Amino acid sequence: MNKKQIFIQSAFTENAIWSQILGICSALAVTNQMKNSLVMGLGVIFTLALSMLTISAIRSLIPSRVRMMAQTFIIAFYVILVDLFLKAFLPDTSQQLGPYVGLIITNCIIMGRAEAFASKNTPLDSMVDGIGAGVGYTLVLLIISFIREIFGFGAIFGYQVLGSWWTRWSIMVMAPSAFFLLAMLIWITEIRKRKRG
Amino acid sequence: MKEKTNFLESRLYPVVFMIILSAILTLILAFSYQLSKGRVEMYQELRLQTNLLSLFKSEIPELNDKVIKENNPVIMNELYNKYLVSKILANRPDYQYYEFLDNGNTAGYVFPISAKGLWSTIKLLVAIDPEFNQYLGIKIISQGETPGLGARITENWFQEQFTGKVFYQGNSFNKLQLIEENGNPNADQILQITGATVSSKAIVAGIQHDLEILYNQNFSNVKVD
Amino acid sequence: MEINAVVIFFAAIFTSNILLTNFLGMCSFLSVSKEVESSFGLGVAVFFVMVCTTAINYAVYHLIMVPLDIVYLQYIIFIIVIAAFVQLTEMLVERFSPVLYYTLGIFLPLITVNCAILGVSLFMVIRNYSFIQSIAYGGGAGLGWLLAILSLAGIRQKLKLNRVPAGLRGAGITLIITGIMALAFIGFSGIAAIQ
Amino acid sequence: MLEKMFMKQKVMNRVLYSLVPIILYAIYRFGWRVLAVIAITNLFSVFMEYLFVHGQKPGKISGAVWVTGSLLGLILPPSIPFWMAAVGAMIAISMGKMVFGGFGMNIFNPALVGRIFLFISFPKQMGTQWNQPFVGFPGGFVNWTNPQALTAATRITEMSEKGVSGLRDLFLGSIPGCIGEVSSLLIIISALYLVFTKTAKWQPMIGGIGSFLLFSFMFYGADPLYFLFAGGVMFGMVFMITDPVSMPKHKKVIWINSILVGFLTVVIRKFSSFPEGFMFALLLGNTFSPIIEYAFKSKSGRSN
Repeated sequence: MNKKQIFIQSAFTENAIWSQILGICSALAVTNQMKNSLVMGLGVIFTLALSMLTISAIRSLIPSRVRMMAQTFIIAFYVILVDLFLKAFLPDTSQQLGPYVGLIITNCIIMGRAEAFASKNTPLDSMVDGIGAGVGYTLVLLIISFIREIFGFGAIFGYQVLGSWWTRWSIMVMAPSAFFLLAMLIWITEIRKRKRG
Repeated sequence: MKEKTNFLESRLYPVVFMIILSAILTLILAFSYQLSKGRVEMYQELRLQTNLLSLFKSEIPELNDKVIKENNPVIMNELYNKYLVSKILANRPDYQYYEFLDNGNTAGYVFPISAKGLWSTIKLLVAIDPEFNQYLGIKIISQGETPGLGARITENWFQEQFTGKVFYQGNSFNKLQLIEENGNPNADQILQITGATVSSKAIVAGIQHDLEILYNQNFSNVKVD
Repeated sequence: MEINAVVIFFAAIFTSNILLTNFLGMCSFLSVSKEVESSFGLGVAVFFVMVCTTAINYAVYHLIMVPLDIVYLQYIIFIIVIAAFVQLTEMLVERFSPVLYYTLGIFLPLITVNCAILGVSLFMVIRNYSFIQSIAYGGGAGLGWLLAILSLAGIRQKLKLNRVPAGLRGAGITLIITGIMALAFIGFSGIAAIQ
Repeated sequence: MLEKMFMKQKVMNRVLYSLVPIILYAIYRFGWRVLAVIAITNLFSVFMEYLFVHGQKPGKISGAVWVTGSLLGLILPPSIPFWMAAVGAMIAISMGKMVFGGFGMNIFNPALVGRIFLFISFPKQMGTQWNQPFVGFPGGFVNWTNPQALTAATRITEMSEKGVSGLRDLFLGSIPGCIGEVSSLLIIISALYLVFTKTAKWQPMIGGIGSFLLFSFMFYGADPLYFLFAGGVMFGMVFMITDPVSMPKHKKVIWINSILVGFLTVVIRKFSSFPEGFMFALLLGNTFSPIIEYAFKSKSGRSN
């Protein structure tokens, strides 16, 4: 497989959220605004890319008995870097995301990719795979948050695009809508999969 | 070469590996933390200073919307040092409040106050004149109310309507009342946010409750007869 | 304003259910809720681990991390505490009570990756809870999670014979049920506040 | 044509008959606009169900869709914008019913899923704007809608303290409120009809109303009847808690569930930030009753 194929496979065909139902906690929580989703997505891409690179680079050194522990360590390391960066440069967003940045650590996507790909492949391939998975994840976040923000606030990325005639759907900024929208997304993917055979 | 593989399989190796790994990672983290620390603190201070200063926007000639928007740390810090001074309550050494100075004279106080909203604790700053007669303004610092409903307490019109409302009149505290959003408020009335009675009530009640305690315990001597 | 620990406890169960309003612990919530018995087992295990790790993390945070100024390492340290505690519990349960091990122990490894556990520790720090408040929050959040997964398992049990549209079977319909449960739980809002 | 498209369901027809006087009374009180609201909720319910069953076997639309449509229409405020009524109907049928497998499969009461969706989405239109009822004859029969509106959301608790309306008005229904919820008298008559024709079970009605009265008395002290006739409790206890599909099957669990719903209604009314509690209470009842029923089944299974 070349790098492009790896990327497409992990971003779309095996998209963690809609085809493997992984990492949805944060997918649901930060999608009430597109800006939060984008920042969260970038954080995940960064963490995924670098931790896959690191894990793959030292994969022959990691003793098998503490493999999970070591992987968690490396992931947590990058998550803390992201957290420090957000606190220093995007303090408002950091406050809005609250604990969800820290929860990237327990995001099953990352552990999943580390186990399934990075521990068996070369560093560069792993990094591409990580970026792919992160991009796929960000894409889903942006789709859900787009619907939630346009219905809930009449806005895109905080810019008011629908005028005052628009009746805001407050359910879209609250928890239940996230569940419904994710269900719809999974449904649509399943239907398309079936049609393709 | 042979020795190395032996060590990699030894029982000690995982421990050594983890120690080395965590040492390296922690070292890098400690370094980046030191780098970012100053910036984080600077941001927190800047935000507080901007919030405090914007409460007295009409009284500070150097301050206008453009300056607030630019939010230059140096300018804000200068203005802060010129107009505001932080103080500590005698009976509560952990409670910090602020005094607004106009040409060296006390022209108002600012108190950080928290109110119990529908979903969250709402934190806000309340400015009041030195004799505790009327509110000079309020500023919501943080809140977690329903977006689109309760969270509308951060809209300017809602916060600005407190300016000039009476806190203490004659010999008693004045109770503010809430009326419908599209109504015409008189001097004692606050327009509440439609569909978010709890959040609106929380702010009015929280401000009055905390300020009355502060007045009774620490400031009952400020009245000039 | 100090909030009573009892209020926090009930708020964590009903008004701010960690799963239905904070979306935490979804992965195992979706996969385990097929059967009532295993949901109950996992729920109880989550409750137990949540209370204990919140207490330990509180102590670690205030006695070690704050004095040493290493609060920024909280993610790493909390997750180590949780992993170590789960490991230890698993060993103890296996050695001393084989019965308990087969009913609850098998769920313990699932818990390290349950983000609700780490989430509770992080919320505890963000909201500045005292020790008692933290325990109450941990207990409430655990019970709330148990309540949610049990109700869901009951509904899925009832749903087994239904002709759910093909693409929705499994995760899809479970998310919709969870969404409707979240709608119902909104009814509790305002009864008690969490912070 | 109609027989090809719709299933025949006598039980559902009887529920619809029992709603006719309530709808007529609503027109008298609030004007012809309410009939338009009910027509829209029905139309969009049928449309949504058609989308789901279209092209499938047997491909017929259930008669129950009219019940859901009409019930949803009756628990909306008279001034609800038409498009919101349409959204509510489509959510009710899709999210409340069809995704669970369609007729006879729903876990939650579909009309309530639609109503709560609207209530959470549009709190202003759903909970703060109430039309004043017409008085005297011919009242609403010669009007489209009453322009006089009350824009305050009065908590039921405060209503009794201020004496906004008397017990008699509440009972007869000359009060502002949701389209079908105002007249407790007519609802009781419908309830009797439903019980005597064996269309609906009496146990959940009695259990729910009884527990509601008991707990209102405990929490409020006086006047439990007043709280029963105000708001949507009566309507829900007669037409919604008795929904044969989402209701538990086990006799004892029916009782437990209805008592729980009555209790939760009072708790939510009294302590939460919402003025009305029944809709949330029943949805919570729907959430908890399957697991309660499961517990009962496995217990009796073991003892046998």
